[in-house]
Amino acid sequence: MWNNHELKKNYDVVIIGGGAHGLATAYYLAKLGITNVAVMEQKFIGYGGSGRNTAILRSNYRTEEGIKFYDQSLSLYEDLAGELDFNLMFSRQGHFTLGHSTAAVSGLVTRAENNKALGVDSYFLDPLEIKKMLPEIDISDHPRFPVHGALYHPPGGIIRHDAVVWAYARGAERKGAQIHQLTEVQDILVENGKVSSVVTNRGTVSCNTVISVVAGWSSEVCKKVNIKLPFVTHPLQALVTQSYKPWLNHVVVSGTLHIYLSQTDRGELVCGNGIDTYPHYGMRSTLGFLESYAAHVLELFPVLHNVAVQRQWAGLCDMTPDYSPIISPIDEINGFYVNGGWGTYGFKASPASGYNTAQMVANGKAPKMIEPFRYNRFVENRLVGEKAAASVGS
Amino acid sequence: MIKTSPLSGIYRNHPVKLTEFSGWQIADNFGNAERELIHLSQGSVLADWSHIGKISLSGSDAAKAAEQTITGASKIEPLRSLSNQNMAALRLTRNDYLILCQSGMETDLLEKIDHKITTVIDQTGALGCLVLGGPRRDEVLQRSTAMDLRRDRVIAGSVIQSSIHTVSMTLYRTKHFDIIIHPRNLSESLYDALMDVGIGVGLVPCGISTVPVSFEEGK
Amino acid sequence: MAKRITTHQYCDLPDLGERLSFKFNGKNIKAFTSDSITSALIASEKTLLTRSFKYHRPRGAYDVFGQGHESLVTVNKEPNILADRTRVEDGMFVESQNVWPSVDFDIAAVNDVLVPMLPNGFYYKMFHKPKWIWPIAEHQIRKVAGLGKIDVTGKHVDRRYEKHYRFPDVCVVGGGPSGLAAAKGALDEGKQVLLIDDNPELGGHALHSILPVVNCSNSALNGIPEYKAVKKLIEELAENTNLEVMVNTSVFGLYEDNLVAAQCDANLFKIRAESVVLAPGATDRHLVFENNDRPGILTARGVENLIMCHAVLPGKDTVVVTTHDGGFHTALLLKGAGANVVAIIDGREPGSDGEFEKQVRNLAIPIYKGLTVHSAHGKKRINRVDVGPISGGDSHQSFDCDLLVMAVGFKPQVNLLSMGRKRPEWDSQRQILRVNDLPSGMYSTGDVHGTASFSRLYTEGTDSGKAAALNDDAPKTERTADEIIMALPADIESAGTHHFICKCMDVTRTEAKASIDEGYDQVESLKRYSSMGMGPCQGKACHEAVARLAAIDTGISEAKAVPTTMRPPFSGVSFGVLAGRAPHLSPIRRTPIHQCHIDHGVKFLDAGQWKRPDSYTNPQEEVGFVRNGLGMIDVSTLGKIEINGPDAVAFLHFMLPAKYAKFEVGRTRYSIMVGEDGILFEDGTISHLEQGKYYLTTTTGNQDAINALFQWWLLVEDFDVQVKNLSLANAAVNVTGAASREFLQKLVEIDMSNKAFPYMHCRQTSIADVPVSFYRIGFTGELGYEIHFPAEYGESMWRYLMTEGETFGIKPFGVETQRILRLEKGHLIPGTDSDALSSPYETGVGFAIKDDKVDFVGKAFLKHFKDRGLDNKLVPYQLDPSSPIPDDGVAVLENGEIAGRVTSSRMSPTMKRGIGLAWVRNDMSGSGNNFTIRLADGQDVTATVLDHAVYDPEGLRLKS
Amino acid sequence: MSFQLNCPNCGKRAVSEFTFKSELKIRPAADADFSEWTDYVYFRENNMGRQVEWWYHRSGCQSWFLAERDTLNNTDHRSFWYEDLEQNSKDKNGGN
Repeated sequence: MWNNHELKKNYDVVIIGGGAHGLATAYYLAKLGITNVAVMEQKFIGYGGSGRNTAILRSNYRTEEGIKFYDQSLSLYEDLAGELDFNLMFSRQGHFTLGHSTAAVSGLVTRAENNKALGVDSYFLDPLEIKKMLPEIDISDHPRFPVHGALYHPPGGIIRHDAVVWAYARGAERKGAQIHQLTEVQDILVENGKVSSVVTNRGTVSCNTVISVVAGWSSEVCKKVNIKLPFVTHPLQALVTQSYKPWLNHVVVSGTLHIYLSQTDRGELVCGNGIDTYPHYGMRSTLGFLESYAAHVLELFPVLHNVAVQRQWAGLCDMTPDYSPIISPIDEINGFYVNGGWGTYGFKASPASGYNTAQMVANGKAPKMIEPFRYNRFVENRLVGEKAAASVGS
Repeated sequence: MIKTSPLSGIYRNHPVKLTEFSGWQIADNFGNAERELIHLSQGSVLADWSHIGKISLSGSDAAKAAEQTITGASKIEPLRSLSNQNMAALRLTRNDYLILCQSGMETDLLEKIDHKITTVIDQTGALGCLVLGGPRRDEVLQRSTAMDLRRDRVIAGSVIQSSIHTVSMTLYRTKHFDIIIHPRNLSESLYDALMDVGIGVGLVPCGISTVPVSFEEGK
Repeated sequence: MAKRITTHQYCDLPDLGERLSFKFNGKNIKAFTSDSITSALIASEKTLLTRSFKYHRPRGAYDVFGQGHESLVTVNKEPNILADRTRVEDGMFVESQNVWPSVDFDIAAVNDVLVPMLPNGFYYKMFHKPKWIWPIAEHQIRKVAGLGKIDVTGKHVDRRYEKHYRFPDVCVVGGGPSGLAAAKGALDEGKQVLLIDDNPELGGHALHSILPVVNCSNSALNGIPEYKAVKKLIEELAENTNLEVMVNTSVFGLYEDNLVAAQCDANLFKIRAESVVLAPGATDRHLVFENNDRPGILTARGVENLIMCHAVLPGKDTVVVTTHDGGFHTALLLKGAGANVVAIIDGREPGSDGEFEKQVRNLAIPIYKGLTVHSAHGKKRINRVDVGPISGGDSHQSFDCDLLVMAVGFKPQVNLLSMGRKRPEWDSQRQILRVNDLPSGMYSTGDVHGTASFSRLYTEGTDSGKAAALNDDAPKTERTADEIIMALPADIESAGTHHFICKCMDVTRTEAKASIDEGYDQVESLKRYSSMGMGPCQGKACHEAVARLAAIDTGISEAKAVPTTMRPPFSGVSFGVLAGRAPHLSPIRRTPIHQCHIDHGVKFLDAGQWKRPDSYTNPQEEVGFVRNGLGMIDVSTLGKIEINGPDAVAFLHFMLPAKYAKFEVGRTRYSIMVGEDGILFEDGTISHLEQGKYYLTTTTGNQDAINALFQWWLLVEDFDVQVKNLSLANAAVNVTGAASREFLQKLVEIDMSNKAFPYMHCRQTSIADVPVSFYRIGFTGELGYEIHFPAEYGESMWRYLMTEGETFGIKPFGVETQRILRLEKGHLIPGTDSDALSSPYETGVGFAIKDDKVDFVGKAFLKHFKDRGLDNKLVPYQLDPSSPIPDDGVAVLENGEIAGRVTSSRMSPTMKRGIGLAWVRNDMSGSGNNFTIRLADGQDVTATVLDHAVYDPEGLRLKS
Repeated sequence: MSFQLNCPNCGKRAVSEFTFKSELKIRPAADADFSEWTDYVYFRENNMGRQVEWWYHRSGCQSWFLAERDTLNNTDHRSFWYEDLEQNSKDKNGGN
């Protein structure tokens, strides 16, 4: 599968972060013929957001930038299992985003129409249509926030998130990239405005290019080269229930209630909610999350009252002011790239993120697809419009 | 024009006997004053004191202004109170006081205060006031707030600002009552929540004939 | 054969309570009220409880403390209930899960035969080529996946769930000897103590011990058997009123700042303790050998519990495998209950016999030293075991038996300790996974540091309780050589492919090894790939085995074994328990006029937490009331802030983008607010009520936020002003329509004429002796007055105005009606028609900005927005009268590409055509320009940009 | 319910009673370069470790205060009034 290697003296590209994005980047770089690549992972691959998300895939964003990018990602996901010869268990269940107010419905309609215009399958459903597909949902006016409608997105679904990490790792490794687990990048050295080497707990290696792909930890990595980011790291919590006979065959998200849920092929309900309201790096889960999630999910599905939580955890989200990522060269430092700011929407972006990052590094310039996600937009005040549609993670 | 309590909706759904008190329409009793007395002595009761006067003072000279309402108020520590039968001065922070008084007294009090030195707001209509009484009221609180309100920790005369059933509130503890002052618009929700958890610990609603307004004397 | 026993040679038997019966898979089972489902089933010889997750192997009771998946059953249609921890009730229906057609004959058990053929991680290796296979395969997988069945009938939905809070000085988790002693230690210091145990009664494993207590510092306990001593200790403690005891209560989580979460039935306890003492004890160690999952293999403490707490003998011919004297104790209990102890297999080499060993020898029970179990036989029930050397290899002896007791040492229950943010480490001296040095405020004591004698646990526990009470350093725990229990090798090398490491997820040793060979050599990756430890027990049974095996297989020493992260909850906790009662969710906010709306038969609208009137009849009709007569709406939800003081003007100049130096008393203005980022987030009106006293209104959602924001700026910028949040103190209504002046003039003494009180002015007066302020503004497009007055008069004032206005035909109208009215005037609502990226210039309210001020909030960004020009613009539009009405939110298209969106769209009853507001590209925003709106059904309609309000563009009605 | 934050007025309370605003930042002068403003509005140190932050006791005394908190573990934080912020940091905070 993959092996442990000694560190080489030199790599063309050092990717900091062995999550799905970093490994996908290594894989697509290798496909472009750039194989003298090291992925440096402080813990084990998939330790961060890649292993802590709720594995939902969708492309029903609001803005043209978002829709096109995530649609590319979803297309790549579709063929990934075959390409990497690894069953990623992509379960195309269809994805509901529920709206609980007239304002929310309006936002969903905008998304539906923008999606349609760009060829993404999304449409609006009224409560009765929702009820047909989700028989146990409460669409009465009894809940505190009744269901007013939903954006339905048939291509959305869930995938086995760890498998994506492993498949990219194996794919990259097979094409010549090296994956170094338990390898902590302690410093990044810059000479004459150009990246020169990376200092790790296992020694120093020289390199021409460094890509920081560490999501929630981006601010700390970029401090090593004095680059400040518009990120705030918040925890995002999730839980799984015990295993039950498959009951829910769709992904259900509610923006107002800040919750989402789906059921895996193992029978567990995978559940998450919005980010915690204050920054925190500790990844420690809270009781408050369990309580608020439970209260909210029972508003939608009262029959789940005796379903038991089996495990809870937290991951990190690097939130940006416009709820869109940065995938960009950094002008001040030749050879230094940042891929981050993935907030709550990073996992589903992995293939497109890796693919475009690889193109950017190989060609020295960002492909058109990711131009809107350049670093300088925050300096220039040219933000992307996804914040307006920001619902919870999903 | 009559002043109505934020619980007027609740009154409609109970066999309540209403009374007019200082221009306010308020519950005299909830249909069975005898039962209310029994619960007050043995279980727990919830009364509506929303009609009491409530004046907030804030700013760096709030203490000076508070002294104009009740002598000694400027000397009390934050989160403590000073009261007599008719009024209570609660010191919320260094710079914030809440003055409570018998209904109708607020006009006089407002006149006594030098409005130039402090921000004075008549919050009488802005805030609801629910009162828990009875020996089992601690059990209601233990199901209602994440605040530690053990009697040996929060002694009579204490003032706590926190939330109860997710409603922000100021809790003023006297020897016999826990007085919960909260935003008027959430009053009915808070009442419902308290009554809901009060099932099983003998909580019943009661009127001011059972629990007349009194701030009890002392520091 | 299992049976109920009536006498025991060495101990008293418990009082079993009343007789009752219940159904298990349709069959009647006799039981006693003291029984758990498991004890009752075992007593009735129902050893086979369920089938395993993947291979559908038969499984039976194992530890009887509800730690593993074996215990999960469906009770009265409620899934995944722990049979081990649930008391029987008369007439209850208990069913096995994950079986079809029955637990005795399960068709899916064919999977078991396939075990050797299925590669490790086979899900990742199969069914993905060609692409179309997977959806079909997945469909089949989902048919058989999962354990219990969610009861979709919702029969129990109305169960009463409660939340409780507790604030003890010291919270002791675990009511065994050490926990009890800790409680005593803390109580002796005068502290309030909460003692929690998840068993039906306090006492822990001491309840199963007939060993006499010796050398205990509590001398009253010496000389009597532990099970009696511990009861005596409990009685002693019960007299202390500072102690609260909760039994049957499981602590499922330990969170930041000593927040202990516990569950008892339908109750959630949230306990914030000054100090926490964790005394969770230890459970029998898991042993990995061939067919180690067969029904009839039970843990030693499980067997002891069955005998001493339920008078149930779980087998007749028994083999005990052990590595410590405890195994001999269990053997004695078995023997005393009438079992035939076939053999004791002791992993230790021969040496000096312990006290129990001597007794056992006297009973002529054969003892085999230096051996262990290699494999078990029998399918639905064990019938034979093979034993052999610890080093593995060939087994050399077999014993027929129907019960195998595992007494191979204990694994400390480190989960809760680990949730305190400390990873357990393999303590190679004590041969256990252990957590040292807990964060301050947390203490641990007892068997969790390695098992020890009652008297040692007592002393240690008391010391810990005392330290917790005084916030001292945690006392050291020592273990002497004779207290340390040897751990058998992590795996006994022997033939076969059914060495189950993780029984919950059906993961074998072979699979784990193969996964490591594939590169999943980090214990966390290994867990995720093989799904070991991810089942119902969350690794409680197997984390030690997984860690030790992974260490060996990845070539590091066993001493470096570190298990995967232990996460809450420690035991399953249901959504119902976590959610509690509905009022906890999001309380409803009601305006002071709420009851009046109900009287009018209102339809309410949820506006955040608020209930607001949406409409009373229908909005299209209500528009007519306002346009042609007189209407009144409750606008009490407006934020209302009064600002006065010497620096009032300077403060307004700083906070708001407009200028107020020439803003005269009695005037009212439209006002916007922007953030430092220059984004429009709020609008409202500002009025100059009296010299130096200003009154600002904000929209519903922002009343608290804006007050907080003002307070923050006051703090950091140090203005000498007073900001009063009167949002709740005042109710407000808007009386509007051509007749409003005539109507109100009847009620007030001030001159309401257009000349005396023009448009965009304010006045203070009174109505029926109630002080009111009037703001003549025009959101609806008609002559109208917003009236603010003390909230306590909300209902009276509304009723008074409705009565007095009767002759003018006054009618109430709601928020939806108001939205149409304002749309006819082209007024925007921030947040509805603008979003998080809307600059005021693009939104069309740039007129409200006067940026030639030294400094104000948002100045730099507004300048930037202004300089760079407009990209997009919010425009009013109208449709052809024959066009259908688009939904809010639909797209504006140009040549099939997105060029904008509709934010508000309504039928205008006044103009009899569709009207609205839409974002379009700036080059499309010229007056008279046509653009295309795509309806949700795909149809396109043409809209025309207006440069004015569709209704009364000159504002004659407003100003008249 | 999660960790407890220490309100300088009310004492320790569950963090859910508070509103987090942001890390303490220096407001630029009105005439500063636009890049200073974008830095102020958008960019953050986002420390993994100790940082000084603005908090508001929403459900309590409704006071603004500062807390120096370790974002890695929330422990041992120090909270204080803005007026007690060292004068040099306040000057840097500017705007007065």
